[in-house]
Amino acid sequence: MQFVSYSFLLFLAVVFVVYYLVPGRFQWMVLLAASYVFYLFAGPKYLIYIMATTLTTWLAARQIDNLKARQDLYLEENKKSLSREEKKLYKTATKKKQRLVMLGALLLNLGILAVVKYTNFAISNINAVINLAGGKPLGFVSLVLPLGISFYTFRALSYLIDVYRKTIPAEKNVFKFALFVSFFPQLIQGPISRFTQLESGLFSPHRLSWKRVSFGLQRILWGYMKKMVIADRIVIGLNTMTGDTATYAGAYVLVEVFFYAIQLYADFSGGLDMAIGAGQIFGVTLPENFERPFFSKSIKEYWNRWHITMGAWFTDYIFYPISVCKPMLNLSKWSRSHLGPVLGRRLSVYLSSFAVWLATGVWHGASWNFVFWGLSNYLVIMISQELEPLYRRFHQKFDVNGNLLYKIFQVARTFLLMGFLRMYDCFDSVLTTWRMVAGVPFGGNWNILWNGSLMQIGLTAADYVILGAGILLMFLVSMSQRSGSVREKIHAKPYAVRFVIWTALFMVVLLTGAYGIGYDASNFIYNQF
Amino acid sequence: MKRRKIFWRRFFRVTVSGIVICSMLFLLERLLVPKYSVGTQDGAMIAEYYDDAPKHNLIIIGDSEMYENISPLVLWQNYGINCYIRGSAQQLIWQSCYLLEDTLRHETPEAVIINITSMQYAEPQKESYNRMTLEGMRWSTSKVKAIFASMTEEESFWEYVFPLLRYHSRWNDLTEDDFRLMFSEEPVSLNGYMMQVGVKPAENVPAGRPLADYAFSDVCYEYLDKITALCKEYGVELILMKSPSVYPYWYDEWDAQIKEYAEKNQIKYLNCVNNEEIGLNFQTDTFDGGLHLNVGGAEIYSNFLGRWLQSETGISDLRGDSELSHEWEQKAADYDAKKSEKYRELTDS
Amino acid sequence: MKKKLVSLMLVIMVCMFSLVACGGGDDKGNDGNNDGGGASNTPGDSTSGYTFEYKGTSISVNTAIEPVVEKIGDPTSKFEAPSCAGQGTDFIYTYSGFEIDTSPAENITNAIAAIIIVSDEVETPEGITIGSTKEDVEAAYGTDYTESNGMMTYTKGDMKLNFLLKNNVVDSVQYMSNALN
Amino acid sequence: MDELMEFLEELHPDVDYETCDTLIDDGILDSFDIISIISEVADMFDVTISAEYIVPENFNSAQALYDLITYLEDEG
Repeated sequence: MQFVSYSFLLFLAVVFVVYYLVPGRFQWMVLLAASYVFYLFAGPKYLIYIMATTLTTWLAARQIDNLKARQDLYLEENKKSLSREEKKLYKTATKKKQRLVMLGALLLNLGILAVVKYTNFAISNINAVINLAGGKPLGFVSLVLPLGISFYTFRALSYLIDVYRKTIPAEKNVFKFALFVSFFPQLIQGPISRFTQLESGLFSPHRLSWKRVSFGLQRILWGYMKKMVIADRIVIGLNTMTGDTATYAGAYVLVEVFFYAIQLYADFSGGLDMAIGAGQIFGVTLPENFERPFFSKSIKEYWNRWHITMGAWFTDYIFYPISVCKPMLNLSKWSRSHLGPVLGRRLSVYLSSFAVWLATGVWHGASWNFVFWGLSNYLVIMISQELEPLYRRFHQKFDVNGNLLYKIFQVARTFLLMGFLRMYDCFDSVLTTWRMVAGVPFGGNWNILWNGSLMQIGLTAADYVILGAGILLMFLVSMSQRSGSVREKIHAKPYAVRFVIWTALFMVVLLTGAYGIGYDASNFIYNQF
Repeated sequence: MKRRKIFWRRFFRVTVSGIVICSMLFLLERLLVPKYSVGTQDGAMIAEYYDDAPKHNLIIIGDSEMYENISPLVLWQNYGINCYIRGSAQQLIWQSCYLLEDTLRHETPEAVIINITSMQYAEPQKESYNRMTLEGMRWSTSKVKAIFASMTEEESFWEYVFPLLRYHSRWNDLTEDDFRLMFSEEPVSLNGYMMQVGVKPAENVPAGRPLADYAFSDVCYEYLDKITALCKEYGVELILMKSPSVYPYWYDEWDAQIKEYAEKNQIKYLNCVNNEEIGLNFQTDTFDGGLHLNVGGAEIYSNFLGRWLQSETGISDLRGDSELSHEWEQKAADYDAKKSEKYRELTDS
Repeated sequence: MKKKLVSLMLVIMVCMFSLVACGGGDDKGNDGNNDGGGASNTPGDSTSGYTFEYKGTSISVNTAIEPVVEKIGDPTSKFEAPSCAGQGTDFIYTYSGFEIDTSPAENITNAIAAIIIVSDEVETPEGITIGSTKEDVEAAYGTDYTESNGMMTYTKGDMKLNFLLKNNVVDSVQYMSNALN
Repeated sequence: MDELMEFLEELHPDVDYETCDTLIDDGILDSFDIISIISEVADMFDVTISAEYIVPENFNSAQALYDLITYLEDEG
């Protein structure tokens, strides 16, 4: 069930009514039932996957907690008879068992993810080798990719690791845990929330709050506006261009950079608006996933503001563990004494970042494009890190800090850099991407930007007007957001004003949304991840 | 006290807001839905049926081979048959079935003619054709069933319930007509007949391409069974008909199947393909090279049909009904006016 | 205590695995993709299915009719079949030995929907025509086909190649577009 | 403590570590800085700050960081 569908609206309405009709202590069960119904719509065969992940992580977390409880009991009972050494030994043994349990569940779930998501990618690469050797290629397997598997697997694993790290206690009720894993607003495309973030929202009773529900609906409406009016419209032109690399080269690729940046942001953040809004209706606060990423002044900042929950996941569960593990610290120590303090201090950061970006690339999709995309990001971040002292000197020499023009320059630079990197997404191979991007200055067709060629890519003048207005609106809302919630600001206005604003937005979505027959019913871009 | 005040204020707000939004939506919908009477007229007749008094003794249900080939005026003037054609472009057999069900809700004619050309289609062909057939139907269980039977994969039931969702992007090509005809459309047909006056001789008609399987699909037979059962239930004489045309090809194998079905169910089957008795000349009587008849051809064919109905079914002659006669006088005048207007347009262009 | 975090290294190992295990195929894989991409991106050249050949011109379904007529000349006759209610017009081009049917498609006004061989004046590039036997067809096209009601169907790309048999002898050869029929 | 302060000053000379208690929340220290701090701390105090302790509360101020180090020293 897509967020942009009549059935989802109907589903949401039904769940809403039932949710606020049942007594507070049963409300979370309504959400659990709803989430599984939602999942069933994708196909009953997927259920087994999410249930397997839920059960194994829950059991492992419980086991980890039990081991701890057993240890505490044993130490308490034998407080006097045990020496300090013996206690320590016992603790180490417990830790070892806990680690085994955690590792088992972790590998199992990553294994499932790897098999369903990457088998065909692996086969295609193996086939390439076989072809080279002149053998008979392997057949592809048709494995179903369960809806939102990357998202719910990551959510479950964050919980498992947190329990192992004793940051949180294990949840005793398997059904409550199942709700955390499957909560339907965040099932399709995140956010990748943490157990602690959702716990109180999901399991405590909620009374119907006029303001909260209307805020939730407003957020959903805003998401629809981004997704339907902007993303689904601009994608028509984008697909025309990227689908025909022979015709649309040179300056067109620059247009694609802009189109894709807008489309991806409007689509993905719009979808998240819907998810967060839907959560809010039920009194569940989901973590934000975007913070005006296109206002970032550097790539590093961009990645702290785009797909925030994913970035945080990789930082917490890959970057930190690798950088502070014993071998890495030893390596860092060694390199500092052998390679000098400058490089020495950075070596560990570089290595762990490499791992993070490789993982980020692979997470986004099973193709070389994404691997290269991830590593390109890595490269750019590392280079800008190296250039940091240079920037600093530049900033000191010319007093540009705080200069608006300079800020705009930085923002534009980041936008373009990220835009070109994102092109890996748009073409069918790494080499095509390089060829297309490298060809931008040599196309000799700059005139397409003004000679009306852009009217031939499936978008009409009316479409451009709507897109322009929509993007301007998105921009203004972002500007206003810097000084606090836009919905709160509107809420402070008289009822008539509020009514006009929200009704107008509704009508805009209804009339200018690129939905229904005649428009390609494009899926959320982030569904497949 | 205060709480109550807040409640009522809120109640008032919600009600007023709701009314404002609903009326806006209603007006927008009326504005944005396509106006068949000034556009694709082939979608206008289904709705026009409800404006005619339900006193027909013959109902004809089918696609363009019905609504372009049969002139009800001839049937009335020469045979006293008060007929209405419930036709729509590319009408499918299940749509014919539910249109029959819908019609029987309003009246019980003596006879019903069903066009069986559509037996060859087991699947919906095109969204636009679905719309032309279904949108004109009044809401009833028949319409709901017809919608669900007809929808292509890309369609949604809700877009039939709220056509605004389907036509939301038409704001870009609104015309003056959309405002003028917001609440009432102009009639375009004469008892469901869409007049065509051009002439284009049938030439180079290709032979039918051999098919692997000539058997009509089970789905189609299911609906044909339903039609037969409905007619039996209401005591209506059912006639299966294949209109005269030279293309699309009507295979002998298809003809044989319908013949067999008719015999088995004791219903009449009238195949007019290559029927010389009718007296049609496909050099002059067709406006599109042999697919459909022009008004001259339709009048010739209607005379044949009237004769056949009188002799084969003994359908009553209603010319004695003064009220009907009076109505038809008016319709005849409209018909002639339309005919001369169309001919004028033809010679002008 | 710190060692446990080695476990998380395994996350990376999984990722690394795909890189290491598949590294050898890198260049080749990309080259292959690139070629394929370039070819399939040329507009109007979706020749993934079987094609018919006449006077040295290959004709395939789902492409525009006009360039074909330009090359092979005007048909002996052309029949026009407008759809009801102005939903586009189908054409049937008759040549000696075969006919080409067109229908309106999404981006092509007159797209070839079917090519039908009606007599043995012409044959498929693989040498099959009216009168060939089932065995001839199998020899020319292989045995990877489905059969129902005496029709052999070879599916390839976005089209089907049908051989209609009568008494074990080909009676009609039909190149059919999946999308347009 | 002084040693730690010295290192922190070196990392971001423009920050007043005595008073600032939003080093993470305000994005003054990023993940790279944190890694630098941890490897430095490992050298200085022979204390390993493992991943589970990398939470904002422990890095928001110099004092919090110092408290964490002391705590870990006792633990070990």
